[in-house]
Amino acid sequence: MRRQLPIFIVFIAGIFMIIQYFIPHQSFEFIYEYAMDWIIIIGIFAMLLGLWSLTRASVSKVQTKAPGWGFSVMTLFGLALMLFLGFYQGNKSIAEGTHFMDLFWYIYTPIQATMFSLLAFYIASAAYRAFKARTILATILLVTALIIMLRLIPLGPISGINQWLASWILTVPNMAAKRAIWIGVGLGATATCLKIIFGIERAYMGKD
Amino acid sequence: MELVGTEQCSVPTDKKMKRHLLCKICVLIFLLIFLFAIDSFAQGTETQSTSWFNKDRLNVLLFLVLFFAFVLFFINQAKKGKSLFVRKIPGLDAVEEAVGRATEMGKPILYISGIEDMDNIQTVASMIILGNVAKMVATYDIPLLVPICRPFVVPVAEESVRQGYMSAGRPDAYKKDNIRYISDEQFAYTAGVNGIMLRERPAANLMFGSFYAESLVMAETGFSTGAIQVAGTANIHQLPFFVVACDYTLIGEELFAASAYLSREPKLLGSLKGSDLAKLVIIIILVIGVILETFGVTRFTKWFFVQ
Amino acid sequence: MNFYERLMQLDRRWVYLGVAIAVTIPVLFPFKVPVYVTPEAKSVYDFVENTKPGEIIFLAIDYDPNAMAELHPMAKAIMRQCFSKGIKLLISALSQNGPGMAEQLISEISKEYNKKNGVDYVYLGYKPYFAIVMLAMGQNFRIPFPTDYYGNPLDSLPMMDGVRNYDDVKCVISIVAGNIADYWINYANGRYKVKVALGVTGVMSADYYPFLQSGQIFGLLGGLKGASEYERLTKQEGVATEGMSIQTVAHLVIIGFIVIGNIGFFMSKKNKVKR
Amino acid sequence: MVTDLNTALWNTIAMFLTFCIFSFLYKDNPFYKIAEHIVVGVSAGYFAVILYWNGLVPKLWDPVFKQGKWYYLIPGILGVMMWTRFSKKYSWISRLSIAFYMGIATGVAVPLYVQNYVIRQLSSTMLPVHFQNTTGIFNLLIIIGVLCALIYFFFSKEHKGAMGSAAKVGIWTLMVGFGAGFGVTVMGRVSLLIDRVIFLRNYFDSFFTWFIKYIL
Repeated sequence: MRRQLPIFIVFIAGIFMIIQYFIPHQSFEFIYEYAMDWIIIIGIFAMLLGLWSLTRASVSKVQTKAPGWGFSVMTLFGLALMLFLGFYQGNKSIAEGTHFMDLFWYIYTPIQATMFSLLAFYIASAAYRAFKARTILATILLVTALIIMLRLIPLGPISGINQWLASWILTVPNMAAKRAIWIGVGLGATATCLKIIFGIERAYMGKD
Repeated sequence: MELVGTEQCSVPTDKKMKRHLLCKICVLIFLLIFLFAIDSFAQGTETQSTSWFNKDRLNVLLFLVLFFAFVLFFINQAKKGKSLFVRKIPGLDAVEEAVGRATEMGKPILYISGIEDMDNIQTVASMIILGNVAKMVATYDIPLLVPICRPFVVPVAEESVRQGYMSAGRPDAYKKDNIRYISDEQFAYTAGVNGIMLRERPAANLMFGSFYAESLVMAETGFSTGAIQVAGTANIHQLPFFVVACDYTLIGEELFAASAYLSREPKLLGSLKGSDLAKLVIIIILVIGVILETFGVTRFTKWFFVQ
Repeated sequence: MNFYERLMQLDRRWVYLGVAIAVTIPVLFPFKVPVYVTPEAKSVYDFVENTKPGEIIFLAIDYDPNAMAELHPMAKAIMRQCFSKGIKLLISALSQNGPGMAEQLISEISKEYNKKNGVDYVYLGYKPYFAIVMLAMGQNFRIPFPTDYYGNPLDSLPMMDGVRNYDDVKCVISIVAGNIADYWINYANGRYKVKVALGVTGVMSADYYPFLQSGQIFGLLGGLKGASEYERLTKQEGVATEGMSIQTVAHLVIIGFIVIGNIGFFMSKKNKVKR
Repeated sequence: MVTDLNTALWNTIAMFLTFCIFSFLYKDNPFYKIAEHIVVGVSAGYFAVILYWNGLVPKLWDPVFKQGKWYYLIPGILGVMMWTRFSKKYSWISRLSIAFYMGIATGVAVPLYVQNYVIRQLSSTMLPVHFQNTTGIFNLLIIIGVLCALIYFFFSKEHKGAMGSAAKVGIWTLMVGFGAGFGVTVMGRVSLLIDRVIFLRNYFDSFFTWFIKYIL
């Protein structure tokens, strides 16, 4: 039962949700919305597993005095502080202007935004390293990227031509590439789903 | 159950039968409650339709039935022992190479499964690949680090890795602590992963799943540590960055083909064959559609239009 | 290692330094670069220019604060153009974290032109499930939005007098990050035949050219570049124009590094052949 | 920007953390580690709190206790069953919740993938081909590109002969797509950096104004 029941549930739930797509009847619409809520609710409860995993890893680092354990204390402190601030005033804790939101705006946001902005540097270093005309494929990659990037630079009379070329690349070969990838992804993803629903692929569920 | 493993049957058969019956009854009761709930509570929905079939979606249904048939047919063929050819996919051969190199160097392997939850099929595919990688890694005593972005992925990753180790006959080598939740937030997660790359110095970074802007941050940091990097995603907007910054990249569908390729299990290879046949059908339909469209017949194209 | 080989294998930190300088200097010492105006931006501008005073344009502010850097300048430029021409605006914000930001933007720009809520513009605000909202607005704006953002019933607002659905607005201009754009095309344009123009982030812009070609949208502004083109057209030089000068320098630097890398690559290959 | 001491202090912290992250570009260092570990803790806490108030309360608590939708207890119970993973003995129970989740998720995905990724792309590629103007010729190029790239994705045939050449054209098309994708993205990424640099400029701007006004 421990092994069969989950496989059975996946099958029933999966087939049911596929069928639901073709039936516009209001009760099926209702099932769809209800089922989406299931996923959300189960996902929320899983948060505790995540927090536990994070806490356990950090605490064990501190306990064993592993190198850099002091930093793990900061993680634990940040986590505990956020949880405390987020709950101690009930549902008013997350309103604008609370300490909870202060931490969000002045600690979390700047770090997040700066991490994101590192991409400007990385995109340059990746381009420098990889865009060398070593092979045909690399050359194609290099030339198209250059044409598209030059779009932004005022080139005087050439601007118009480059602009046209760039938009041709975007609308013709780029479009073709995307569509082909999408079709392939659609088939691959559908096949993967089918394998899950029919229980052909089941290792993710464990089996003892 | 067809997968290789160390399955034990300790429960006597008649007891098992009873359990089966019990479970079926449970499901039945559950479904009854479910249907009852639908009947009495379906009033609050946005649409108030009472029709039982959406004709606009007939095309999807037909395609789906065809695709089901293809996949199941080839899986059956494979079960019968027909050998199936699969072309080389360099990105997937590189996974084995990467594991080999990490073993030689005695360094860990880092497996990143993207930043989306289990309801994204790429994450599902990634978990399946993770199981296969775990199986490869298990025989050598090197750690497999799996930092995770979504809490719900944690239990699934744990089961996949454990299953992989068990299939390789090394359940003792499985370490739960190596599968760590980091943060739901994209860039907090990225910061954490960067930390792992720099401090634990994995010899191989495997990135399979649904990635967004963090792809390049991770790939560049990984490059700077000198790790061999194999990536795969179906998110088109991130593919250019993986192609540029990683040693090997699985493009789109190749990600979904990975589990069949790595495990070489006939049944999974059968599904690959099925999806190839579907592609052939698509190509034929496309050519027909283009010809008809060229001669001004638009009904065929219109029939494929889905709302 | 000879000079060319070294050129090919610069430490990545030199590249970082290059980018840092390229971005910092124009921020500290601003200058202007000329902007090439694309036809897809011009057609949005022309459409608004040809709209008569008193007519209504539907402006959808469908992005979150994290896309502000790219999309705010666009929204500002379009609002300024409309207000200065006396065109009325019907504004919605269908992105979950966007409505507060949109409200700030609207009150800022409307103050500049001394425009009144309910008379010169109406801010509808946010409702979840944007696809359903768009479809419902095809019937009547009052179905998803019985009241405006501030809680006034739509019927009590003079501007909304006789304005029922998309038929009563000249076009929909959606400034958007994310897949909401697809729904404007498929639902608002596809089903209700209202004209749609999009302002999207730079990354998204490539995906929407086909819709331009097929005529499903009549204009497209892409990222900061699109915003700066629009600022240029409306002769109000703002953040985007400043940003574009930085963009230009940064792009030049990146292209420069690519060229350096290739020179190194070819020259060292040549040298090897000689030897 | 600096209006009161409180905001000034917070902005200083934000500025400090911004530099901490930038310092990573040079190399890994204690400052980066500080920022990294703080943000991991803070963001995990933030998400837990937000999931509780904006997820659990409106999705589970309110329907069950305020709107009387008792049937929302079922996913609630399944959610609690996830917690059996803390125990070795009962952890198999959590598999039932995982099964429901996976079943629903994959079931919902199947028709959507077929619709959006396969059929919709297929129908929009069925374009008329003619030689009267550029559009017709471009249509032909798009169709050839799609066909060749699809052939590249064939797994069960060796890429040899005609198929090999088609697959080659296919991978070229893909590469053009990737190059274009790369080029288009640069602008967005630079915008992000500009945003941070402007933040720092404004910070130091107001800092020096304040410094001159009160200290000198």
